[in-house]
Amino acid sequence: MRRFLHGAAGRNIGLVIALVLVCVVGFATAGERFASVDNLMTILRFAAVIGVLSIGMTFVITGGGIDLSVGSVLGLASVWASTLATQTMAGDIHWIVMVGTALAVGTVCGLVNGVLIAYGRVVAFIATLAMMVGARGLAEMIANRQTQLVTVDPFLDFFRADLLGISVLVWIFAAVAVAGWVLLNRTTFGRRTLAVGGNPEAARLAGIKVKRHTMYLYAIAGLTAGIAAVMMLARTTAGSSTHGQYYELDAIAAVVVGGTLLAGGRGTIVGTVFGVLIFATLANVFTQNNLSISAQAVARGVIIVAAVLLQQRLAARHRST
Amino acid sequence: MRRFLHGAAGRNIGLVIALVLVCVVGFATAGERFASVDNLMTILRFAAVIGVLSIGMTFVITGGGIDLSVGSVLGLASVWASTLATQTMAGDIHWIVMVGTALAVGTVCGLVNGVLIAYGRVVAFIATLAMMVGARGLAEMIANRQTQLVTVDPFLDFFRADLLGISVLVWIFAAVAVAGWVLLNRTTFGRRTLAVGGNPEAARLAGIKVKRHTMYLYAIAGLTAGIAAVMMLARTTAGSSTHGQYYELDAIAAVVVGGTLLAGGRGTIVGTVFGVLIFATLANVFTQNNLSISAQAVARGVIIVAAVLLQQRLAARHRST
Amino acid sequence: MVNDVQNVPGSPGAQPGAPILTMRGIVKHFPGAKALDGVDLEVLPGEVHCLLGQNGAGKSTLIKVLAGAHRPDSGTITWRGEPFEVTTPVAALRAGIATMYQELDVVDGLTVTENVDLGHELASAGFTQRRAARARTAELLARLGHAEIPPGREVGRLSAAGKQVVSMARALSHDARLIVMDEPSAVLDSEEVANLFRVVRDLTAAGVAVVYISHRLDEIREVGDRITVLKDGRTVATGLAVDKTPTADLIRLMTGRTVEHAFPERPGVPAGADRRLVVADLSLRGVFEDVSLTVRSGEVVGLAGLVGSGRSEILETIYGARRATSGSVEVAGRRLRAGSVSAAVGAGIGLAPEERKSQGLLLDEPVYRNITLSTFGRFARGPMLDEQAERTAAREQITALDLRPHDPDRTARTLSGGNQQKAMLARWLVHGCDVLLLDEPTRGVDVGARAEIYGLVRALADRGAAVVVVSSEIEEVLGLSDEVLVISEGRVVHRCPAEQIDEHGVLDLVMEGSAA
Amino acid sequence: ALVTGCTSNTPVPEEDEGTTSSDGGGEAMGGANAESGETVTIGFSAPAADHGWMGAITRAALEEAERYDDVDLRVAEATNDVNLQISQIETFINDGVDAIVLLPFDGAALTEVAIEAMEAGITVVNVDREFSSPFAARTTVLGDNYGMGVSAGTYICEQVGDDPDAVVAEIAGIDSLPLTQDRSQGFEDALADCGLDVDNRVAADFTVQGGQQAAANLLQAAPEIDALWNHDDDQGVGVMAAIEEAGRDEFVMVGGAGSANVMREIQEDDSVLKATVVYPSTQAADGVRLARLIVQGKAMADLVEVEVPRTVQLYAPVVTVDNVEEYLPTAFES
Ligand SMILES: Nc1ncnc2c1ncn2[C@@H]1O[C@H](COP(=O)(O)OP(=O)(O)OP(=O)(O)O)[C@@H](O)[C@H]1O
Ligand SMILES: Nc1ncnc2c1ncn2[C@@H]1O[C@H](COP(=O)(O)OP(=O)(O)OP(=O)(O)O)[C@@H](O)[C@H]1O
Ligand SMILES: [Mg+2]
Ligand SMILES: [Mg+2]
Repeated sequence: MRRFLHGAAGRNIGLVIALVLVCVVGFATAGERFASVDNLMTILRFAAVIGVLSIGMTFVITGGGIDLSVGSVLGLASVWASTLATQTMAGDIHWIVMVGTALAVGTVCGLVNGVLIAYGRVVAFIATLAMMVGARGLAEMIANRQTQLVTVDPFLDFFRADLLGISVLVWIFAAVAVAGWVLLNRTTFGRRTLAVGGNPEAARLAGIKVKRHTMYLYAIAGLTAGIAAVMMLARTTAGSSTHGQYYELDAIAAVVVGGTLLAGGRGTIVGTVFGVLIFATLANVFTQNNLSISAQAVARGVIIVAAVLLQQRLAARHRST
Repeated sequence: MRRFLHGAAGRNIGLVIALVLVCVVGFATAGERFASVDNLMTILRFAAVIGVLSIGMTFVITGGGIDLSVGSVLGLASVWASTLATQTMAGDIHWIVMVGTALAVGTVCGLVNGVLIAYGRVVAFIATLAMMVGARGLAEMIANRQTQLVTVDPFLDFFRADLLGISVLVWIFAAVAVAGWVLLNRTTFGRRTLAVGGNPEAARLAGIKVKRHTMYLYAIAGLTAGIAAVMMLARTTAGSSTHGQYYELDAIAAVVVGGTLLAGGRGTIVGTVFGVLIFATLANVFTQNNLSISAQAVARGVIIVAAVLLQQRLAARHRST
Repeated sequence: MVNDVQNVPGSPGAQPGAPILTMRGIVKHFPGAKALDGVDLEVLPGEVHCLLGQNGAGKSTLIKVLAGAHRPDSGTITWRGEPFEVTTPVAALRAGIATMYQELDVVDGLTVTENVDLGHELASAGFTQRRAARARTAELLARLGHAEIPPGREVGRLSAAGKQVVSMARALSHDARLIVMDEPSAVLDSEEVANLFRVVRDLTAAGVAVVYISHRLDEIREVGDRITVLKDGRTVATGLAVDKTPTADLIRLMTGRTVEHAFPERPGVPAGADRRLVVADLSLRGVFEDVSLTVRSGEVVGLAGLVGSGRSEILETIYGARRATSGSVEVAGRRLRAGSVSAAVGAGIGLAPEERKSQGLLLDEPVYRNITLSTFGRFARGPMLDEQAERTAAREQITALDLRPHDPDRTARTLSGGNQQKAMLARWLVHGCDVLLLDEPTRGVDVGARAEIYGLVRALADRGAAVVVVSSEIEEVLGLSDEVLVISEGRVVHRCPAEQIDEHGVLDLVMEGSAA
Repeated sequence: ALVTGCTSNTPVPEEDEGTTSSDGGGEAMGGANAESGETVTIGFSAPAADHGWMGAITRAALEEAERYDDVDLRVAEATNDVNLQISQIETFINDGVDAIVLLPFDGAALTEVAIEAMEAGITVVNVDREFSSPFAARTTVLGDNYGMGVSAGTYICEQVGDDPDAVVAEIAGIDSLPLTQDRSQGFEDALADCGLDVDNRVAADFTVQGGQQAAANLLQAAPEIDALWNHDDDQGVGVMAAIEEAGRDEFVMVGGAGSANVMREIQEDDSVLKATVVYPSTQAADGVRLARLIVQGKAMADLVEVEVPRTVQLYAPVVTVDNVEEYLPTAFES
């Protein structure tokens, strides 16, 4: 345990500093308003959806890939799970039907990506770009460009509730993060992911089924997109083809800022969680501070770069000691 | 010359087939309306702007990088070149001032990307993602979220004119493509680009200044974004911070469908031009057929994947003969 | 014409007999590793200066310092009588120091000509002069005895040996006064090594100095003039005359001990041994045809042949990494699914591939994970890893193979070439295969470790494994194997017990085979 | 020249201050309502200002707030991400603002959080895109999207209605927004009234480049048009560029939203652009003003009511060369 903390804290010292810096700025500029429990919860609830996506993205990127489609797949899954048909069935049977639909849609999209990339040998960037465009279009067609209200109250009651004072959505994020951490760091699956991302040819010659594993990785990303869709349905009480736009970029940014190598072969779930929290807190500080809207965009660009630079320098120093 | 054609045609046979297919579909569904000179010009004018961006993108990708910011930089350059101050100056001196401004803004943004990536060792994906967000924000600040009409008539007269029956914009695209082809295939710069993209360490050991070269590549992408901004100003008679949205994805898709290796080390300008034409023709065929935007999106996703698969299979066959 | 005068040896700055290059007290530390800890080196014009040392002694690091690829932490370099600070590879090249690196430094996507020219392209005003460049490259290739390599061929499609030739041509294309060759013969067969030596002699005759690194002592005897020995980042002996230093002394200087009997005893295969691996009429279209071989439990079969004869492909096809166009592979009587590596691994086959960096190692992962790459699932409890058990197993192999440093958590990238090779071998030793396919198992491995590897291979066979060895060193194939297959141009041209043939015999067979 | 909508390439002479749109309305309100009261903290959140009209909305709201020394406007980052917009509203609730003026990216998705705000005693003013529950806002300021379509359709009927074979084309905005559906529905219904229908329809994305692109392709697809309705004047800049490029002038074009430069074009009366349908860009400014009144317990001066009404729906008039003088001063620069 001590080794874990030591290692994790050491490797992520840059992230810790960045997060603390953002918090200090928040506290300095917004004081009590920023440093309240309510505000913390607001930040966490916001972080939860992108957080779940980012965990899936961490796997794909660690395995040497990239997935531009998760945002669109989230949108598609949210629409599919909130169609009249699904909701009627969910009303008749159990709200779990909606959850199942969302997860299934997400996973199937992920599998399609995975098959195209692993077996069709289409570059990941392009395959998932196509999925991004296609899934968004399909979502619009299904929704007929309308926002679909969620009317299954038990579903909303369950997911919009608090547990021990913390939103169920945040619990879900925590659970996915912990599961992701264990899967990546403590299981053979995680080890294979690192091998496939680090040197696919070596992994193949060592007897790892690289193609199948790659396919699984995209399925995981799709699954997390499905989970995120459920969370989004709960949070907005509606399914919409516009849900999740640009989330893929947010997720990738969080993963990379967190220290996962974009080239594959090295991944950190703890780093990803930090990355997500930094961006979420940043958005909150922006809101608290009345900054001009466009200036916020500029600031965001600068901060992404600064965070990556800081993290790189500090991680390099950590490694050399 | 014969060898060039043979080689290019052979390597790009998949692209030729894809383009012909799209045209056949266009002719079958829209007949004369599709197969008219006017329509051809419409397609070419549309292709011109993204085409110029894609040429720059070809260099970056061949050199082992990626540039997500070109669309935003296009927007920023268009806004900067159409501010009151610039236009007044252009009115007083010459419209070339506007052109100079756009090219300078584009190039500087590209240089900033290049410095961050080459010397700051920030991953290209993240550095240019930050630039994408930041440049868009800056453009909004400068434009104050307004569309800025171009009032310098000589500028519009020049760029909106036809030359030998073909729009000046199309000529610009052609000139940039030819220049790009020569630069990539016939100069030491192009040779070095391939080396830097293919094996940066080997390139460094061979005495190539890899960092400086990388920086130049992003500057080229920025420059083409500036040129595209001028074209966009002419085409829409206005500068706007929304210009160029999503163009980076269109450009990357065109480049990769054209056969340039996303991992770097192999690039083809001819392929990129084909890629751009395929997508432009496709958009035209869709519109001719009154297809809904959503259906277009789904079709586009499918076609991107199909084109890449086709191109891969045929290129593999070509290489093995 | 006037310039030419300056290029002959003994021109200003280099009095006859004075060293062309002097390196003094070179120190280079990497994070966590002292690669060089005070190295001295002195090279005379026109000599072949050999650099010897165990894996990890610091040879490659030293020449990278000289080539400007690494900056030394301290130390001085004197070049042609002047103090010289090598800041970048360009500076070294400009000064006339050209380097062939140990790790292949070619760009796969470029053609041969483009690779040879890289960094100093023939160009006017930035435009490449393709015809002239091609002619120049063709000339260089001819000089290297490889006129058959087309200058327009993409380098990615050449074999490892072909790439080495390209790298050599590049070094020659610089008008260098000193050429450094870091294990150039590792991927070459004997015929090509002879070619290389011819070129080296031409160079030295023209007054060019050569720094030559190799683990093959007989090569050093053949081509070298003087020797410098490195051990643990220090110079332990310098300026030894090749013809006056016995091999035993060299080995002692390098390893600090004496190594004898390089090849272990061959106990012979017991009569009743089962036929562990049976390959029947295996073909891969365009590469090799109708290869049949049987390896019994406890037997070592060697594949001898020239580079490019298709030996690697045979191993890879047996292993399922390439899909055979016809033929079958059986392990212990069970036929394997074609083109499936996992089926092969499941049946107990292991392959130590030829290219350790691109095919073998996870460079950014710790050594122990590289060693357990094919076995971590076995140590795991269900899906959960047991890294402690992995480390223990890895540590055993590290000790057995004397892999340095003795640290299972060291990142693979920071190991020297030979130690990386050992890590890859260790993977299959941990795995404990029934059938082990070894492709160039000692490429870049020093004398001491070589003997250890030979011993291990033998020990594995004695414990009942079936082993197939491919090596470009015919001596090694002959010394290790019970039976030898001679391969030429994708066909088995001869098979016989290893005792019944010698190096010349093999070469004659190969020549016949390719003539036929 | 106007203050609400000066292009950055038009200088703003100080003395024109008095003719701004908001001032125009301000005089009508005048009196006691304009007097400073206790300070009202208003949180403001709107979708990304990624087109002229939306930019004008935010600008007008900011300027409106500037005019009162008792209004403290807190602006959240403009976003098209409902997740972020929800968290912004939550932040406003945590901060205990007095009122929230909310132009949701998606009305349905922001409904629950708006209800939370209302339950926390915060006055929510809903602008433009309607919530799905009546409990989510104290007051709603709405444009008339369906009405816009009707106005455009009716005007086109007047122009070409006597020809039953007339070709009518439509360039919509972002197709995935409900408001686009409403506009198209109204247009269709009005055309049906005089026996016409939409022959060619393309959707753009409210941007200049999108308009340019969509129009270029549309003109190619339809070689002969009698009337064209473009939903949005901002993308209209691009549409006009495309029309000019194609050298087409055989039809009547109607704009949408009512930007100043479109109105100037109508005024000059030398292009295909003959009319535009106003979709007021001052909705959020009105929202800010209403929020202040509600929090301060004031009523709308020109109404007899003691309370601010629940819904204010803005009218979508057709602007032509005949009445353009009247509308130009309140138009926004796209
Ligand atoms: N980039 C690096 N980072 C850390 N350590 C390194 C690095 N490169 C080399 N080393 C270490 O420096 C030492 C010398 O390595 P070097 O490659 O020079 O050995 P070598 O003599 O060439 O061995 P070989 O014969 O196996 O090629 C080794 O211990 C190696 O682990
Ligand atoms: N990618 C490729 N494309 C075309 N031909 C290839 C390719 N790779 C190898 N070859 C050819 O296949 C044959 C066998 O090559 P390879 O070098 O692997 O043989 P080898 O006997 O294992 O030699 P080595 O000692 O280098 O391992 C050669 O003729 C080579 O040119
Ligand atoms: Mg070495
Ligand atoms: Mg081989």
